[in-house]
Order: sequence, then C-alpha cells, then structure tokens
Amino acid sequence: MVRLKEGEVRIPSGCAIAGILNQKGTCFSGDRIISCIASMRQRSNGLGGGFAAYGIYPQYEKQYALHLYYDHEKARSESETLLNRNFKICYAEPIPVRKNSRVGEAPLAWRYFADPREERLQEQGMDEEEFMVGMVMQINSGIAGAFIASSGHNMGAFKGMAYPEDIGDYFRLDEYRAYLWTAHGRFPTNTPGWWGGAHPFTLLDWSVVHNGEISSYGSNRRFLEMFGYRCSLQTDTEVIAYIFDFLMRREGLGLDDTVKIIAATFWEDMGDRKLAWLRHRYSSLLLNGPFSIIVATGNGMAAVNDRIKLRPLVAACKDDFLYISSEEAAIRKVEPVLDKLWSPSGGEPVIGLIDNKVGLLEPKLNGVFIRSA
Amino acid sequence: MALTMLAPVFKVEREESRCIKCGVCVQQCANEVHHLDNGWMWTNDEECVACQRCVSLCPAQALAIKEYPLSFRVNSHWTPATIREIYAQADSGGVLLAGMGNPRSYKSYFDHLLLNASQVTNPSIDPLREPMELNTSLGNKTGSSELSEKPLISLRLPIMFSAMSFGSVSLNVHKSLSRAAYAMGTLWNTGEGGLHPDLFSYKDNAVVQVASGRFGVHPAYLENSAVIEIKIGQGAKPGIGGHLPGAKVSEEVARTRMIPAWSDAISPAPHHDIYSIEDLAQLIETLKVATGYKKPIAVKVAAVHNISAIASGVVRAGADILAIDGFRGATGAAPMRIRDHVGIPIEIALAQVDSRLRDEGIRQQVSLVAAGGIRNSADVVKAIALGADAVYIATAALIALGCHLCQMCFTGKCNWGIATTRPDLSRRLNPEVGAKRAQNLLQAWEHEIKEIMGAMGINAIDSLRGNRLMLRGIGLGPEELKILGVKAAGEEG
Amino acid sequence: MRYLIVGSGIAAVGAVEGIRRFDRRGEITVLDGEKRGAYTRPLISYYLSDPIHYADLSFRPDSFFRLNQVEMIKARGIKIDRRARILNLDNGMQLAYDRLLLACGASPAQLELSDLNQRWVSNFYTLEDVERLNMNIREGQQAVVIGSGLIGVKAAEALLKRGLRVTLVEKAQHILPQVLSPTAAARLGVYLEKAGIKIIAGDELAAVYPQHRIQLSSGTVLQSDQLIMAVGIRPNTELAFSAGLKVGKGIVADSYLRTSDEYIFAAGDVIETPNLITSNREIMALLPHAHREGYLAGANMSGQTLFYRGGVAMNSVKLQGWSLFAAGIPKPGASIFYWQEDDKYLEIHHHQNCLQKFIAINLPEVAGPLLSIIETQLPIPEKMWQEYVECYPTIANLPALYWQKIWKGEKNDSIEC
Amino acid sequence: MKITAIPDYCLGCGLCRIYCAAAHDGFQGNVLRAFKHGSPLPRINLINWQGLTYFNVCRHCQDAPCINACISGAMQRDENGRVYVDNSRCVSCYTCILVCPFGHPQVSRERPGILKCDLCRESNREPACLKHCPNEAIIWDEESGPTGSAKNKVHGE
Repeated sequence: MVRLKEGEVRIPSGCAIAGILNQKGTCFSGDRIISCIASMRQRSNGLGGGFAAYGIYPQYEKQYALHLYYDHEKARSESETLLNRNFKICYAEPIPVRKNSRVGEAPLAWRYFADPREERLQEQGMDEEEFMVGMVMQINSGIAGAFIASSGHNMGAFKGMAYPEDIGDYFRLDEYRAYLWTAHGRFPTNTPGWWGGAHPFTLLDWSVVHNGEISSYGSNRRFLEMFGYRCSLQTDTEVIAYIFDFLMRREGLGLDDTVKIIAATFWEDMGDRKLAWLRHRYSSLLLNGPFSIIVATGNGMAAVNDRIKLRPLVAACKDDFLYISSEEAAIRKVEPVLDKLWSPSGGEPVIGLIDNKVGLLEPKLNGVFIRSA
Repeated sequence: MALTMLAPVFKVEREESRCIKCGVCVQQCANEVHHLDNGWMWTNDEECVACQRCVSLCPAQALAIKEYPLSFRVNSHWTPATIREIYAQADSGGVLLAGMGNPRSYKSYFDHLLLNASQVTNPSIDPLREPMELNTSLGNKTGSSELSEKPLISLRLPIMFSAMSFGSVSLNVHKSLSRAAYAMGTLWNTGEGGLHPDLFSYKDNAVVQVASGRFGVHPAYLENSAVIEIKIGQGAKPGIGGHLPGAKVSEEVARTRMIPAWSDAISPAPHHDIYSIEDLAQLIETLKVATGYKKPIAVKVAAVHNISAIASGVVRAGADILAIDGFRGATGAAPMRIRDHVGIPIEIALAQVDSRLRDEGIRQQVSLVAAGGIRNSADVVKAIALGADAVYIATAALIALGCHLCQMCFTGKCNWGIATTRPDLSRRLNPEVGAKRAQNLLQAWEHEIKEIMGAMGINAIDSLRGNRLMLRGIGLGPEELKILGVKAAGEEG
Repeated sequence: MRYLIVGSGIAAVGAVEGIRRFDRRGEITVLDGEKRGAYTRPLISYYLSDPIHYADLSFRPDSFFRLNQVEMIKARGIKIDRRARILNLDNGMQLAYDRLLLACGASPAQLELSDLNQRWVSNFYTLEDVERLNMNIREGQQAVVIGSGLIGVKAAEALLKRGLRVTLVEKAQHILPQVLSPTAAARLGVYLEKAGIKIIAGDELAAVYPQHRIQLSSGTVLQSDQLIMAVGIRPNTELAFSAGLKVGKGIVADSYLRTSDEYIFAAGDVIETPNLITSNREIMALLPHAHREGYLAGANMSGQTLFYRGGVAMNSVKLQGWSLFAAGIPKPGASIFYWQEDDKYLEIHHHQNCLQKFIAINLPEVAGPLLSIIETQLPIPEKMWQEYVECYPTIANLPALYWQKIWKGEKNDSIEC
Repeated sequence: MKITAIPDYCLGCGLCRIYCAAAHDGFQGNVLRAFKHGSPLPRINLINWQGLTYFNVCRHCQDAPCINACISGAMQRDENGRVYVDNSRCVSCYTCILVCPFGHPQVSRERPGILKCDLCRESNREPACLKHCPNEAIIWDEESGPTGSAKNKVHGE
C-alpha cells in the first residue's frame, strides 16, 4: 500500500483541542496538558497528536527556534545547507526523545536556534518575519523530506503520528516548562504516514490547533495564494495559521477584526460599517464549515468557534489559569474546581493574554465579546 | 421574384375535432399564420416561427406545432439547415440574421462539472434552520479602511439581470425586470437603450450602460444608476456593433435614446473614442469623475481567445466590475455566422480570467460577473466556484417572462410581447405578472443555491467563490481540467 | 322619525330602500290599499297570458318589508291633517307622521262614454281587472283593445296568446304613438298583423252597444266579446288635492320630491315628473322612474338633499318575440338616421348636438348606452351618428365619445352606473 | 364587488369570453363540451377603442338601475353584493337592458330571460374570466367600495 503523505491529498478530520495558559506568565510542566488531552482519547484515532509550548527556550529567547523533521539524512543536509546560507545558527541539536512503543516510525527531529543573516535580509529587501515566512515556505515545499514544524521565538511545536499523550511522552514534554500549552488529538479519515501533517500548525510565533473541517478551504487558499502563501499541506489548519498571519501581521488588523473576518457577523445582524467593510474586503477569508480553533502566540491564546457553532468548545478559569478544551471533562481532569466555566457562542472568541507581555495578540477590543477572566 | 426554395420550417397542426373556431390564435399571431374565413380555419405555415403563442393560448388544446416534414436525402455534411441557409441567402443576397444565443451543440462545460457535498466529517447545513448568506458585494475591494472604501454594491443574491436595451425589448420587460430586481435586492441592466424616465425610481437597482452608440447617455442617466457599465462587446456578437431597425424605434424609444423616431439606431462596432486600452482607462476615469467617484464602473467584454490578457488590461484601466459574456450570450439580432462561430465558452473564460487576475494579484480590485448562457442555479453555483462574484442572466429571465426561444427577435413581431415595441404586442407582457415571474425565478434559484451550499456545508457564498475544490470535472480532458482549474471526478484532494 | 308611506307599489319600495340607506332606526309604516297585497303592475299582462307560470307578481321578495322593519297596514288614506301631521285612514285609524310620502299611484283614465259599465267591458290596470278577464275570456272570442299604449299592446298580446282574435284600435295615426315613430310603428304593425292582431289606427271608440257591439268614430261597427279599455292613466291626486297641496296634472313635487307641504313628499305615478330633455313636467308612469323617485324621496325624508333631475320617457317591451326599445321624445327639426336589416331596426333622432330619441327594434345591445347618452345629454356630433348607422350599429361601434366618457369615468369613478 | 380589466394589459384575445361562456349554462368550465355541444354565450363584451381593448362587463353597481327597474323582481343582489338574474322570474321585458348605461345585460338566445355576469356565483369559484386571463389583465376592483350611485350623481344630487 502506498502511504500518502499529508499534502498529497486533502484529509478531513475530527479532533480534540486543548489549551492552558497562565496569565501571569508563570511556566508549568507539560504534564497537565498531556493529562488534559489524553482524557479526550475518543476524539482521536492515533493518527495524529501534537503540542505547542510557549516559553520553553528562555536561553534562546531572541533567536528563532526552528523545529525540523527530516525523513532522511539527505533532507537534513540539504536543509542545513540552506539554513546555513540564510541563518547564523547559534545552536543545533536533535530534539531529545524517549522511546515509546506506541509511536511508530519517527522522522529525525532537529532543532535550530538561529538569527537570519543580515546580508540575506538586505539582499531580499524583506523584514525578518517576511523572510522567515519565505524560508518556511521554501523548505516545506522545496526540499523533499524536510518539514519545518515550528519557527517562532521561545516556542516549539511537537507533533507526530500517534495519540497525543504518546507524542507527549515521546518528546519528553513532562520535562519542559511553558506558560502556554496547546494540544491536539487528531481523528483523520485517512492514514497519512507523515508527522508534518499533525497539529499544531505554526508559522513564526503562531500556532493553531484546530478541530473541524473548513469547507471554504478552496476559497481561502486561493485568496492566500494571491499573497504568496503556498498551501503545500492541503490542510485546513495550515490555512487558518496563514490567515492569522496574513490578517494580523501583514494587514495589521487586531484580533477582534480578525475574528470578525474568519467568523463573520451575519449580514442581517451587521450594524457596524467597519465590520461590513471587513466582510466586503476579506470575504474570501471567512472560515466556513465547522471548526473550533485555538490560536496561540507569544503573549496569549484565543479560541474561536465557527459562527454557527458546529463544533464543541468550552472555556474555564481558575486563578491565573485559562483553560480551553473541546470537552469540559478534560478541563475538570486537571482542575476539578473552577472559578468559572462557559461555552462560548459561535463566532465569539475567548481570549487569554499574559499580563504586561507585548505580543501579536493585541485585542484592540471594546470589551464586549471578550469573556476571559 | 422567382420561386423561393424555402419550404416552411414548421407545420401547424389543428385538431379539427377540438377546434372551436374561437379565433384566439388568429387574434394572437403577429406573424399572421392563422386565418378564419367564414367559419373555415386555415394556416399559413410559412410564417410560423414556433413561438407557441397560439398553442399556449388555445382554450381547446387543438393546436400543435411540429417540424415541417421535409426530408432532404440524408447528408451529414450538407444538413437541412445548411441547405436552407443557402436558399435564404440565394433569395436575399444578405447576411443571415439570428436572434437569441448560439444554439449549436458545442460542449457545455457546466454540464461537465459536478458539485461537492458534505458527508460525516463536516455537517451539511439545513438552510431552513440556519442562516444562509448569498449576499454579494461588487466593486473594488482594496480600500485600506472603511473610510477609504471604494464604492461597493451589495446584492442579496449573486444573480443580476443582464443588459437588454429598451427598443430591442419592450418597456414592459424593463418594468418587469426592474421591479423584480428591486424586490430581490439585485440589479437589472438598461442595456444601451437609455433609461426610461418611468424607471428612474428603480435607479438603486439599475446598471446603466454606456455603449458605442452612446444612446440615452446624459447626466441624469448616469446619476440614476447603481453601476455604470461600459459595454465593449457582447457574447453573441463579439466585435460587432448593434443595429436597432427604425421600425422598432417608436416615439418612446426615440425619446429615451435621444435619437429621431423611426430612424435606425446604429451602434458602431468599436467605441469611436476607444481605440486602445488607455482610451478605456480615460473613459472609466471620465465616468468616475462625472459621478463623483460614487459608483462602481463596470466594463463588459465578450469572451474571446485572449480574454485573460484583456481582463487584466481592463482591471488595470480602473474597472471595478468586469463582466464577461460567453459565446452563448444572446442578442436581439446578430449575423448568424458571428453568433454561432465567434467567442469562447464563459466557463473557460471565467476560469482563465479568475486565475490570471489572482496570479497578477489584482483579483481584489475587481468583481467578476459571468454572463452568457447561465441556465439554472447549478450553473450559477458552478460559475461562482470557478471564480465569478456574480452572474448575469438574460435569456433565462426572458424565458421566465414567456420567451419561447423562437429566435426571431429581430423581426419585432414577438408574440410574447418581449422583443417588440409594437404597443399591441408589448401589452402582452403585464409587468405585474412579469415582475412576479422574474422574481419567482430568482427566488427559486436562491432557494436552490442555498440548498446546494447547505449540502456543501457552506453558509456564505463568499466561501464558494473561486472554491474550485467544490467542482470536479467529468468527461473532460487533462487540458480542459487544467484550464478550468478543477480536478477530475474521483480525484482526491 | 316616523315615516308614513301611502301606497305599496314600486315607489314605496324605493322609498323604503331610500330611507333605510340613511336611517336604520326610524319607524316606517306603509299603507297597502291593495286587497291582494303589493304587486308589480306591469306583470298583469304576463299573468293573463299564463296565469300559472306568472303567479308570483311581487317586485321584491316577500321578506322585503319585514327585513326592513316596515309596518304594513291594510288601509287607504282618506284625509290628511297637515297641521297636526295626522293621516286619517278609511278604517277609522289615525296615524301620526313626521314625514309623509304620497305614493298613491294612478288609475286608468276613462273615456267620456256611456254604456261602458258592461260585464264585457274591462279596464286593464289592476290584478282584479285581469283576474276577472281571466274568468270571462274563452278561446275564439273576439276582443277589441282600445288604446295601443304599452298597456294596450301587452293586453292584446296576452289575449292573442289565450286564443282570442284581437283588434287593436288606436286614436293616433299609428300604434304605440308615445313610443314609436310612424316608420317604426308601420314595421311593427305589419309584424303584429301577421301574428294575428288586427290594427285599426286613426280611429277611436265612439259608442258601445249592448250585444257586444261597438262603433268607432269612422262608423265602423265591430263585434266585441271582450272590450278592453287601455286609454291611459290618471294620477290618484284626490288625497293631495283635498289636503290643499299643489296639484297640476299630478301632484306637484319639487326637485327634492317635496310637495308644497315641507313634511309631505310624493313619488311615483302620482306626481308630475320633469322631463329631462324638455324640462316640462308631465305624467310619466314608468316603473324605473317610480322607483327612483321613491328612493330619492325616501332619502330626502330621512334628511338628505338628493336632487332629482327628472327622467325621460323610455320603454322596453317584448312583443310577440320582437324586442322594442325606445326612449326620449321626438323634437321638430331633428335629423333622423335610420338603419335596418332583416327584422332589426334602429332610428336615431339628433338635434342640437344631442341625441333626442331612439327606437331600436330587435337590437337590444345598443339600447342601454343610447338611453344613457340621452339621459346625460352627451354632446355627440351629428356626423358620428351618420357614421354609426352607415356601419353596423353594434355596441362596439358606438361613437367613441360615449366610450371615452365610460372609460374615463371609470377611472375617476364618477360614473358607476 | 366587481372585476375590471386594465386596458394597458388587455390583449383582446377574447379568452375571457370563451371561458365565461363555458363557465355558465351547466358546462362547468369545459370549453370543448360547451362549444362542441352547445352554443354558449359569454357575458362579457370586448370593446376596441383607440387601439385598446376594453373589457365591458357588469359593474355590479351599488345602486343598480337594473335591479330597480326590473318589473318582475328577477334581478337581485346576493349577500356578497353580486347582481344576478333569477331567470325563473324573468319575463323578458328587457327593461334591465334598457337602463344599463354600459349595455351589459344581453338577451339570452336559448331560452327566455337575459344573460348577465354573475361573477360565477353558481360555481362558487373565482370568476372564470379572471382566472383564465393569460395576462392577468382582469382583476378584482378593490377601490370600488360603496361610493353611492352614479345615477345619483347623474340624475340627482
């Protein structure tokens, strides 16, 4: 049987998602998120699991932390040549793993802490981030057998083809401490034999875990392609990550506006001229179909449902912690007693920010639909 | 004149045992096919165009129209139609005229595209329970904020009535379509025949055309509109001008067009102030200045071989809306050879143009309107998935009003009161009825589109636009699939 | 408000409708002097021709007076006390009224001849007349009808139908002198003679002898088993006259149908009706007028001020299968247009831009519009009538000015009917 | 209660007359049966005037002269305001024909009595003319409420 890779075919999937944030920025071990996502085992089928962790590399805070997967050594040498040409690599190592019998054939996983070479930036006339996006696109679609799992600062994505708790064990996440964790358990309807396809999807500091299927994928993708994004993975989640990057970084929109684009207000409820304008202008970025997503970046996370809430999403607070999950039970598993628990409406975002930390998650909110603690 | 060799094309069959000699057929046939002489009914089959008016109105169901049983020896190269055309030209020495759209059996790409639906992994949506948005906005969407927003037109559904000039069609057609457009929150199009003052009240739903003849163009015309459309060409006759015979230029038509009554109204083939793309840019800018940058400017072109390059040029010339009319687009009158042999299908042109504009990164500057042979809501959905923002319908709208596609619009003797300005005939289209029927058609299509979208799990038409993953080709070759940008049926992804 | 109506004929019915249109509560009392209750007089000839078929002679359903809350009293009025506003009845009762309507109708006119008081001589005016005739006539008898007004010709027709041999005697030079022109009468005369009615015009009854013999002025002596007197009518003005109200040929009522007493109104055959065309006041004993007068009088009694312009003479009668329609009065100096085809005939009198009179035989469809043109005195150029009779005079071909009035009127609703 | 036709949209096709004729006299709307086995008469006249066709039909007048002039009480108004003729009472005096300013009532060809529009009250359905007008030119006239009698305006008031 020919095992198709993610990207060679589009795979619909159901999923579990979870996120835990300490709003004071205090770091905590990955145990909790593993326990949380593991409790939703029935929502996955062992064909994908992953985590994003923010705050895990304080010693390389200024560098881009690149997580790369290689199918083979050739891919590594090709990629490293390219990296060396474009980056000053401060440190590189294989990502430490723990043997786990329930994790199948794993790719080589490496991590690099790197700064883009100034001369390359000048050559290409790009800012750092644009350059980074270009690099990611280049490696992911240009080098066979290589894949960038994450590329942000002080963060990393750990994902693979197994139940999420096994992935967590494999990557020894109990040994990492982060102030923000997101996790994903996947139920794809096919058997993609490739780790790159698992969630979270990341770009720069963005990571996205996603439960759902985006029927508007074709429209979203063709719109993004006009702006240089190449959706090599053919997965909805990739598109969501790019949409956040496009709207918030490139177009400079706030989170509220971004949410109002991907989960737009219905025309019949549209009172606000600005919202209408956003819809007119970015109508192709409406995410249509069932989804619940958690988008994380260095200074917090935001969760949002599709506008008619076709997928589950619950949120809860306890002290400084914000929990988001597909199921209430998963939150109760790690925090039985909660200050507050609620189920956000369709299109109504839950946003958790880290106090006094500047980052891309800049809500510019009027406070009406923010419902985090 | 010597003997004509043209035999009748149709034969009127009257079932004598049913005919009650009421004379309705006699009274209704503008072609004077039926006659009642002293209780004897007879027909002049030569004049019959198979418009079916008599059949529809006969209270005794006594009439049937059949093909005239004239058998030439079978010859698949020299078909009966070919032979007849030669007879006709040998009789008249003239160009063959034809009405409505290309009737030939070219491949219809719409019929080779299949739509997708949701199963299990994502839920289909029930349009009766959940909101289902067909709202569509047309115009340049590159404004940097709501304050710098370029003029946009919002439609309730992505279907508009295409250009048909007053003169080529009756005022009652315009009244019907304008009222239906108003009721359905969409646009209708004046065509190049000017805007009758009675219809100024429908200005918010009117697309007014500026065409090569400049008929009826004056400040109030431009002002009383939602969109101004520069017509470069139309699908039925790319590269050809228009000719409204003097007989159709009634006083009312003349006043509206600002030309002398009963004189021929000739639209030149080109605009004589547009000999190149930069001239178009000037005209676009002129119209924008004239209307205070408050209205989107549309440009309508026929789908020809290098349509994508033309489209790119038109967008860069400042058009906010680009309407592309495929080779099945209809007309009141066109030389038959042009109608049947010039241009390319709208599906191909649309796919090509959408891809090209995206490649060039200028797709956001313009809204694409597909026209020419859209027959039903599935065609609409397919056109939008191929990349259109909206579609224009005209033939379908006329059929809704009663057109039976006899294709004899240019005679001015339309028995259904559509393609005529004769008061006794145009009276046959009661705008109350026409508006209701046209509105019903749009409503029906709206429901169907919602059903289709719901099945796809999509609740806003925005998410269908250019979403070619929702299409699969069937019976198409690799080259055609590539041009259309769709995968073959059975192909995953 | 107490309304008292003397008479129970068409005018009374109209009056009840007129009152009730505006006053749902007032007390209405109707004096019914007929022994048999209210009935419609024009039907008596039909009754005679076919007593079984035409047994029902009522004008409105039996429930009409009850539903309109009308008190019916079988009595005649004999004296009005105008000061006290009291009407004395022949049964000794006294009725007080606030508004009194005199709708006492008319009686047959009598010739100044002796010996009229014979069993075989009868009037043709009331149901009693006809019932008596019904018992006396035998098939094959000879009947002579004196007077060829509408009553006379309908009586002649009915008798013919019953199998009598009928002679119609008319004083004027042709039959139906009030209705037809000599030309039209001649056509009709020929037809009636063919049907079996002998016509003697320009002659009148001079003497009546016993043994069923009569003599005419010309000296002709006729055998007559039944002699029917139909020489016109005379309004029943006695009650009004004795009360001191102004009376001419009939009771004089103003344009609001009010008599010289402000509390007393009059309507129907008993009054002088203004002729719309000539403005002369004349006795116009016509059912449509009686109803209209009654209706307007009733409305005005209830406090309205509806103006009555009057009417024109008009007749419609079906005689032996021919339908005759005529209206208006001939004027000297009028241009007359004729049209005829088979048994159809049309005659139009035009004078001073207006239609004055028309006669239509077997041409029913144009009758209504032509009457309406006369009544409204719609100015129509003579030329149009010329054209009208030159082409086939159908309803569709009527002068455009008429249709213009009709269609324009319809738009602003000024002419409903 | 009356029907009228908008002259601007009346085609003059005459279908109203055909369906009217077939709707009465027991043909129950069956055109073929009516015209093949009978000689039905319509109660509608179409008048051509200045290039337009006018639909001449009973107005069911508020103060109907035909009812008031009927000598036998055959002409009546029903509870819905429809003026109809009870031909069993009609004596064919044709006074109604004479007093109708629109020339509406017609002589019945088949039997004694007259023909007039009764808004298809017998069938208790929508008037056949209105139902079958191919251009919906025939409509209920909503505006003609009880505005009184024009005869009043013509002859009185």
